[in-house]
Amino acid sequence: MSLADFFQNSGFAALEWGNLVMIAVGVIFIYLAVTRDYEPLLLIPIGFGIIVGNIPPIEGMPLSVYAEGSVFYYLYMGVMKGIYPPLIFLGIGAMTDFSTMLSNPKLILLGAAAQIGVFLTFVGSLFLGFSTPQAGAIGIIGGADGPTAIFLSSMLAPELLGPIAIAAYSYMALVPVIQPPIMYLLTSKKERVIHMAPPRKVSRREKIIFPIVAFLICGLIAPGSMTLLGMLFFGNLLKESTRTERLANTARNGLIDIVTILLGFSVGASTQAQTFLTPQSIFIFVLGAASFIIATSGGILFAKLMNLFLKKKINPLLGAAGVSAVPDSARVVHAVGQKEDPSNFLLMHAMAPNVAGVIGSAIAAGVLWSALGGF
Amino acid sequence: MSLADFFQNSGFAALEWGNLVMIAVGVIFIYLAVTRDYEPLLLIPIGFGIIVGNIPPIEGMPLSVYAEGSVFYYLYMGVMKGIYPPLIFLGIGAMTDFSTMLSNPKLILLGAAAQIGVFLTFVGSLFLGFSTPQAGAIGIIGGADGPTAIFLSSMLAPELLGPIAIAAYSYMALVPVIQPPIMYLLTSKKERVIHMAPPRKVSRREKIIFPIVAFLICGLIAPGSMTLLGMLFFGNLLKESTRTERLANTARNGLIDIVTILLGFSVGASTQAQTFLTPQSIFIFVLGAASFIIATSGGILFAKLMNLFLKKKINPLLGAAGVSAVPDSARVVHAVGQKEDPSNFLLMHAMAPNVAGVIGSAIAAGVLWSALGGF
Amino acid sequence: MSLADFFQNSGFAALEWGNLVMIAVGVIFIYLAVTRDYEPLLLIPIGFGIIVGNIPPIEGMPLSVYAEGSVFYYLYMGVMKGIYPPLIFLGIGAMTDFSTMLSNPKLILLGAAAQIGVFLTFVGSLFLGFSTPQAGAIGIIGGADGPTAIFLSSMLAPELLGPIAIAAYSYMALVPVIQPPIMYLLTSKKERVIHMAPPRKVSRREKIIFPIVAFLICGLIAPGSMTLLGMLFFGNLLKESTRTERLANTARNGLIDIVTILLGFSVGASTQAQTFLTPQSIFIFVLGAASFIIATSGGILFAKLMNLFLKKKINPLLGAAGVSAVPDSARVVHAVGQKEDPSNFLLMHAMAPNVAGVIGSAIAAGVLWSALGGF
Amino acid sequence: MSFENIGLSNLFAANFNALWFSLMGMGVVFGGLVVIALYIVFLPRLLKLSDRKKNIPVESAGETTGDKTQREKEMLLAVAAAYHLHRNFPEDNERITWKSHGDMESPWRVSGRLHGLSVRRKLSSWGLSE
Amino acid sequence: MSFENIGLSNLFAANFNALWFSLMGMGVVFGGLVVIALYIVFLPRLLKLSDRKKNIPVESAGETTGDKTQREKEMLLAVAAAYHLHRNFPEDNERITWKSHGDMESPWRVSGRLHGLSVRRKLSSWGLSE
Amino acid sequence: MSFENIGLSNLFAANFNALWFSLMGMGVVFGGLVVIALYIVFLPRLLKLSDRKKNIPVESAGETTGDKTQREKEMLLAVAAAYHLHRNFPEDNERITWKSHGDMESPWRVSGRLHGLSVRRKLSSWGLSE
Ligand code: NA
Ligand code: NA
Ligand code: NA
Repeated sequence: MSLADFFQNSGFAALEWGNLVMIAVGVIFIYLAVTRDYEPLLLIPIGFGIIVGNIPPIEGMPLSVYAEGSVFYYLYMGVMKGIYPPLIFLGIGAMTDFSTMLSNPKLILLGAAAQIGVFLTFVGSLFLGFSTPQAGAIGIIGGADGPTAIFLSSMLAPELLGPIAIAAYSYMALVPVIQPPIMYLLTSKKERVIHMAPPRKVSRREKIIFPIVAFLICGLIAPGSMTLLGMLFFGNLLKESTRTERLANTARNGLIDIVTILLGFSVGASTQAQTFLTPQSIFIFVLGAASFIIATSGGILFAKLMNLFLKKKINPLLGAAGVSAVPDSARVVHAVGQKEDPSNFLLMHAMAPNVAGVIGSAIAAGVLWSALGGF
Repeated sequence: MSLADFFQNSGFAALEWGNLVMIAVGVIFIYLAVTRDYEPLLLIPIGFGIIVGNIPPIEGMPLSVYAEGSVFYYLYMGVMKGIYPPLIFLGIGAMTDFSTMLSNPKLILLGAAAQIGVFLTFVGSLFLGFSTPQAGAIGIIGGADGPTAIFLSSMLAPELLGPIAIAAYSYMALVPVIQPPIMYLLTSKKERVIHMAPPRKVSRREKIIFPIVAFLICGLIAPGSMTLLGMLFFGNLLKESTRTERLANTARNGLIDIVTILLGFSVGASTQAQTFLTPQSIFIFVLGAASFIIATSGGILFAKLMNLFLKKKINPLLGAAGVSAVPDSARVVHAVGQKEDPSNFLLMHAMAPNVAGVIGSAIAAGVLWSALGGF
Repeated sequence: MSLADFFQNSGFAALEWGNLVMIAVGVIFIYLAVTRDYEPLLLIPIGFGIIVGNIPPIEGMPLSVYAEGSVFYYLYMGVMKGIYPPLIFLGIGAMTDFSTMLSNPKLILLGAAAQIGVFLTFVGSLFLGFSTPQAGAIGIIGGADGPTAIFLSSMLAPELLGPIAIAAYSYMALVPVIQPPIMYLLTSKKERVIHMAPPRKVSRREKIIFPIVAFLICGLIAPGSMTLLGMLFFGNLLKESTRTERLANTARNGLIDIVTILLGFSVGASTQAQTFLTPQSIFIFVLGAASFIIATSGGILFAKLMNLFLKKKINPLLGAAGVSAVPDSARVVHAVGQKEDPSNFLLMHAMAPNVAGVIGSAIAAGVLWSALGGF
Repeated sequence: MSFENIGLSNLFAANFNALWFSLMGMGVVFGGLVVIALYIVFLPRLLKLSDRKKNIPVESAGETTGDKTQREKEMLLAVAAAYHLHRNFPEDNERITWKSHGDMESPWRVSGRLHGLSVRRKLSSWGLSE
Repeated sequence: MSFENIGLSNLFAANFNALWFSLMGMGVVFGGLVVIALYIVFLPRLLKLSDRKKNIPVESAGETTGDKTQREKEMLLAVAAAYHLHRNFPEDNERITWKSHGDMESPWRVSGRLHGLSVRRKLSSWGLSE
Repeated sequence: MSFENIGLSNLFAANFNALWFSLMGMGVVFGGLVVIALYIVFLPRLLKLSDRKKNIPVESAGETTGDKTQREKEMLLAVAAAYHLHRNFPEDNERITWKSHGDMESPWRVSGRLHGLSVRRKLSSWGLSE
């Protein structure tokens, strides 16, 4: 062992500019999460993961997520095998209250309309020359749903998982920045001040039966969505049955926390500059931005379309909540609505398209997976 | 992609009557758990799992627990490899208070007697033409202990795991229905009103030493029970040592909850009609019912036998608690006892044969495994 | 099946004296933990694991940690693959407050000095004829850090993991017995009564930035330490960011508890007399004791060396806290300090070298791994 | 992938028309959610029917909550929703957690904590004597 | 498997007599539990002995709890046991959990919680005295 | 391994000098921790600088806590540290856990919980206004 050997075994030897760029990105993620409170539960693990993943590992040592047998490799398995996302959906199901959706089913359609972002982005990706499976994985960014995006890309295009996941989470964090301009652009003041009638009370029975029936419908129509929606509605049943509250609690606390830590960290650690900084990634970020804009517009415009037929008008801002990103887009809708009329409380109404959007993009993911997975 | 392809990729294409039957079963499980509060922590996950498992997956897609590489396949691994049951025993150990057993060792024998259900059912299964390992796995249903049944069948007859697990949990849930008639049939009113002397106080030292010695005894006599009982007594030591309370807490809350969710769901999801609805399964349910009846009778009759030699008589109802199904059978004993004499409190006394029954059936499982596993 | 067969299938057939010796060791571990409160969270799981691991398994049955396909084998995987230690570091990071270290950086050097124990023990092991990788794994016992020791030996010398882990944890538990004599021997009363100036207040920003920068420094200087320190500082960032407190909580409670249970138990269960009771193990225990003594002396003497140059003297007792064993060695320092002068409160000051020692030995482990791993 | 294979031709591969597929895909998404919506619309009526059969006093699932003024109702809902999010969704849940774990300086917590310590000492002595 | 291989012959295969095996099996089960029972019977005496050696004031492990009337004692035990199950076994634990989580705003729940606390207060004081 | 291969020769294998390696190793360990120490020394000054640029009222990161007598300060620190360990390190945490699960009756906890609820209500209104 000479001094030279020691230097060779240090990280400085192999450090590249790209790594420094990525480390800066990681630091920015953490900075935004800490100072602006943008999705901290995701950006902090991902951000630190990016930093860890861009320390050049020693040649041949099992250190990085890509080095078979390394600890990070095993943690990353949960991402590559698509195991973490359904477990996160289990926790989200145990957190979600479908009451508003149950009390105002019309609003569900807005969650469907927003999925246009998924399919147009899919088409756009094909146009830019991505392979069909890759295009499907990129399209799902428009679902504005981290776990769904990670799950589908792990199944269709694992080679793009890093950029797709980072894009999805970045834009989800930026929802409060991306959506408002579009909302103002596509709605008149007269529309933005529309008040919604308070929802009816939902009985406990309805809440318990809902996850079962909803799963049967989605599962039969698009079996490819079975994994994600099975877990989502399972978690919700654990919550609503009131007999299994202790399981629901563990699902929405301990379990989802553990999985969030491991998923965020290992996704971040998979973004080594050498594999991440490519023209493809740039395309993916452009397409991702487009998908969020299209999805938001789709939701809003469909709401306006519905208003042509409804006597009791919907506030079209609610359409913007169709792009999941639960619960941020709902908050944005509420905030914009209040800026126009402080007496207008849209938050709870916005939850309906919001959760419908989660279901919608999971169905879309199922369709893309079964059609493009080459089965 | 034509409309036909989309229909082909929907669940309707492959849906069979059997699937509908199984989905109905799943719904009934959930209904009983929600309305009757029968073992909800097991029946709800299993019930929803059954529903998920009977949505026909798309040919060749990694969706079902049997499709290698699917998420559910990985969750089901914990069942097939026998990993979940010992972890559940760890949590149960951290929940269980062996005080009553320590203060009244006579009652332990009732937990041993009830295991006759295991061995007679084993013989019965052989008679009906099951292979020796299969017969062993079916016999253990008589242990009235879900994790033990799942563990042994994963080791001896994985092909029967679904029916055996469902049978075991169904009958455990039905203990309040199955046992009382037998108890009335086999005991006289005079016997049912026997009061038990309050147990002596057990010192902390006794409680700490117990799990260690008890494990050594069981482990040496039947090493095959090492996996389950090792975890059970380990959990109990974590609880009693009072130095590791934080570990005991995690074992009996977060950990057991997570494992219960995954075990219940994936066991349910393994019951696809195509593999589940067979004549074998019907035999297994018949044999399972028999085993519960035999086990209950065995416990009661042995108690009466003991009374021939004891001057201080035992209330033979306690024998029925020998069939584990912790803590339901103990509750049933208490309830029946109080119906005869409201001043008779058998609950705590019934806990002794109850937990002894858990140990007893784990030993039986060890014996069956080592003898029939073909080692 | 004859009576003989049943005896053959019992544990008595294969029981050896060695097993009884090991079982006695396990009982002693538990006894010390319960009565003396020595590291109970580790000694109780390890102790019970030792007992379980020394029940002779049935020939060919998947029971022991070494029998492929057994449950214990799968739990032991987390040890062999080095997965548990980093997860424990994640939790420790989420528990650790680096404030004192940040407020008195001088004391960090003491944590570095104590690592002399690692390298001298490495040399000693080579001298005694251990292979280079084995020597590296044995040396790290001087780090006085269980997870680090287990991680490095799983990577360099899995065949010695049992003895190394047991030695490391035994001596960590015995810190209150081993260190004081050395402290008295190497320090004068005049030195032991030195008071330390109270540390300055550390701003929240400093605390948030620290884990990021510290990781970059360590990761670049010794990438081999990336796995352990990445998790340690990740956990600490989760804690300090204050935006991810729920994740930090799960990391330092549910997650670390689960991993501690599995790690302790399976490490214990890997100490079968047949593989554990060898001359090598005796050497390892001797070398381990030496390493603790050297490390303690190294820390103390380096503090005295520093005092030659500092006008504001350091209390050399603090050097003894350089050997991690968090937080016991810090407590010992405090206790010894107070015996001399009841008005002297060294506890908080001792935390600085204490945590620095953790980082130091992780770096040392990284260096040993990358140099001796044969990459 | 590289720039030269950009082109509309990609959308109409041999046996795969991307636009048609996308149309169908949106169809399935709408299909699923529309059926769910319809189910939601009709369930309460079914439940009421079945109840009437069993002469169960029908739970007024239809009407809106309380009998306050429109304005009050809305605010109430907003608060409820906000609170629901606050408790159930990470970004905020964390703050609850944070509160109950993080802010050490709150005098209430400190006093509480000190009290806690004393209590604890008592309790663990119980622990021994039990 | 199918119906034709039903038959007693299955119980007496070449080298495996199922009845004999079952008998032996029950023997092992009883063996294990009987030894445990015996150990339990003799441990307290051993402990007392060792204590006497060390002149430790012998903890009266033998006598029964308290000095209440038989009736009181039994009720006490039942409550204690019920409480033990209530706290330690899922089916019920869930209800505790349920109380301590879930939507806080419903006034009913709050009252429920307070009630719960009072109840629990009673029970856990039992817990201590157990 | 066996006794005969004991010997100093082991330390100087063909291409590996154990002593030199150990020296280098200690160098790396010190290197890493020294750099960290230096960083810690200089960070606060940098932060102050940047703050001055932004004219942020400089947080007095330099001075020592409070204005009590030396003695008081030290005791305070010891208590703080002890408490920190007590809360954060297993051996003790366990007892905390036990406490927070066991004794429901402590009046402090009840009041604490109620206080917590009220505070939380405040927090969630914040949630809205954000
Ligand atoms: Na969506
Ligand atoms: Na049993
Ligand atoms: Na150390």
